[in-house]
Amino acid sequence: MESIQDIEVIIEAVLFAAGDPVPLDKLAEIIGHDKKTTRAIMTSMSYKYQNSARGIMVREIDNGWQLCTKPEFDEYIAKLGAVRKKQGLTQAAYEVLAIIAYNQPVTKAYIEKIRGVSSDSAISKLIERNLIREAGRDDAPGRPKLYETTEEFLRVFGFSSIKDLPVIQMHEIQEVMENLPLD
Amino acid sequence: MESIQDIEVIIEAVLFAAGDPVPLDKLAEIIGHDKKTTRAIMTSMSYKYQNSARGIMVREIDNGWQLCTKPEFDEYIAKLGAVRKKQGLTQAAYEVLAIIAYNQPVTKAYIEKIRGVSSDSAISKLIERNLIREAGRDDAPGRPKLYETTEEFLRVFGFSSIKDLPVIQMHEIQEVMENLPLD
Amino acid sequence: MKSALTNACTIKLNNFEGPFDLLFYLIEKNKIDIYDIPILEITEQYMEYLDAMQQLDLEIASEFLVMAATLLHIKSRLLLPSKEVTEEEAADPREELILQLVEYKKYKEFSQYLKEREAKWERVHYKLPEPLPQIAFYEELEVSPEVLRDCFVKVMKNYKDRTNDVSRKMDRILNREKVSLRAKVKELLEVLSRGIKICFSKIYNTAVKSRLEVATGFLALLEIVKLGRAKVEQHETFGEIYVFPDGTDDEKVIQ
Repeated sequence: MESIQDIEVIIEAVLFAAGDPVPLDKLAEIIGHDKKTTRAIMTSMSYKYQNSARGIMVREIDNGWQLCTKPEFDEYIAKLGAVRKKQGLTQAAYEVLAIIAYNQPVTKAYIEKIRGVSSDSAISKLIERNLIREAGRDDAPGRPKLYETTEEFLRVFGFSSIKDLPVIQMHEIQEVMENLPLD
Repeated sequence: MESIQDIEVIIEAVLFAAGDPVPLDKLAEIIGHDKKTTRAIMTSMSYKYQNSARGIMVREIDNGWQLCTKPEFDEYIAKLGAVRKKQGLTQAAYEVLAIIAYNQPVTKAYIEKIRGVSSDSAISKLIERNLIREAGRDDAPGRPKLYETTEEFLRVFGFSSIKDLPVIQMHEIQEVMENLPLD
Repeated sequence: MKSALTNACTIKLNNFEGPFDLLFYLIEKNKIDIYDIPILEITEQYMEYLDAMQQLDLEIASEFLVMAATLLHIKSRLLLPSKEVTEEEAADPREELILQLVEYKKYKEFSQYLKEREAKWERVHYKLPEPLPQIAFYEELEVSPEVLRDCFVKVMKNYKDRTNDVSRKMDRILNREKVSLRAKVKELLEVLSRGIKICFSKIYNTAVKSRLEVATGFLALLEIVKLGRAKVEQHETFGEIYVFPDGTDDEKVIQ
């Protein structure tokens, strides 16, 4: 004759292997007891798991029983799915970020005019990285979206506000124009 | 500061949710300890599961850890139905697998020299079953393919790593040489 | 004997993995010490097996025949010791075969062990992973603000370059028809008629004129010098070219 503990151990193995909830009938059949006894065992087992040093618990769902993790460990479990991604923005992303930082709020059309190339993927990447965000719409025809930098942007670059951006003397860009190599 | 027991409980939840083996690195990152400490905790935890009234245990596979049911409860789990029996391997496949396990990475020519017969079909079967895989090419003339065992091999045969294989007395051959009755 | 043997092996015949496997079967069946194989008996039994296989119309793999030849060779060497025995031949002719058999035995035993482990671990069950959200988290971005600034200056520079380039290209296209040597000679003579010394670059440079205009202007200058309507001076290579109309003095230079 199996002790209650023996039965509980069997049930742990069975519920683990099943993954999905196992109906009470099935459990009763497996351990060779009637449904009433099985239910009593399950209730007691559920209580024990809940109140002992276990990462998992027994849960009753729709007249069936299932093992699952205790909710308080969610944050640790979440780390399992966390994929560490190497930092670093592409050259395109830096350019788009620089244009937005110095001209915000700004439309995609403006960015693309300055860069001379399509900038959709760089913009989505920067949004995904939470370095820029949408900032309403321009009054121009078609009411294009405007983009601006975020608090995360300030944090990453160590600015307290947008006013902290390094100053660019207009002549720096002007000079560029004047120093054009005469080809 | 978390006690060892707190950590073990977290690990139970994490391994349960993961299902698949969780690499030591990942576990260490999740519990916030170094790898050496984590390995010690895992070893102790594995021992505790093995020797207490649990239906499940912790097993090591290739520097990762996984929960699984203890083999003695198989008959109960079988009653759940839907337990798929795998197609068995041929004797030839076992022999090829044994040779690869001890000599990996190894060429087909080496395997066939030991077995005295062609081993193509056994090799393809083992690759199909994901028990072995190609592992680059040998430097020998013709640059023949090399074969090695997989993580699935460790899982199926219950090894925690290749180092876990029982030692075959290689000096046995030496003894043979010495004991040959030279008439 | 033969028929009994034939019966005995009909069941196992197809199961032999190769000649070593068959030899092993014979060794175990006869309870022979693997290190001291009675070659005569074993060879005889081995040949009987092959014979039985043939009688049953089973295809005999070439490896079995190679082993048969090896056994017969060893047998002949044991039976007919050479009078002139070299050191190499003095060794037991069975040695190589025995080494191979011992090596094979090792793996055969291990494959048996693998089967047992598999049987045990087949009884172990796993759980499917819980659906976990894949969260990508990024490592800290470390960029100096100057990088952003430099990047912006570069982008703007490229932009100006590009737009400049575009407008100059446009000018060139528009000016193409207007540029002729005759027109430039006329233009230069008009300037020179004011009777003052001029710097060539003040009139013709690519910042204000197209390359074609500058080049044509230079050709026009050469033409005028050839006609004796002006003199030129250049103090260093690639230096400024000063153009003097005939009879002007140095003071009156266009700035």
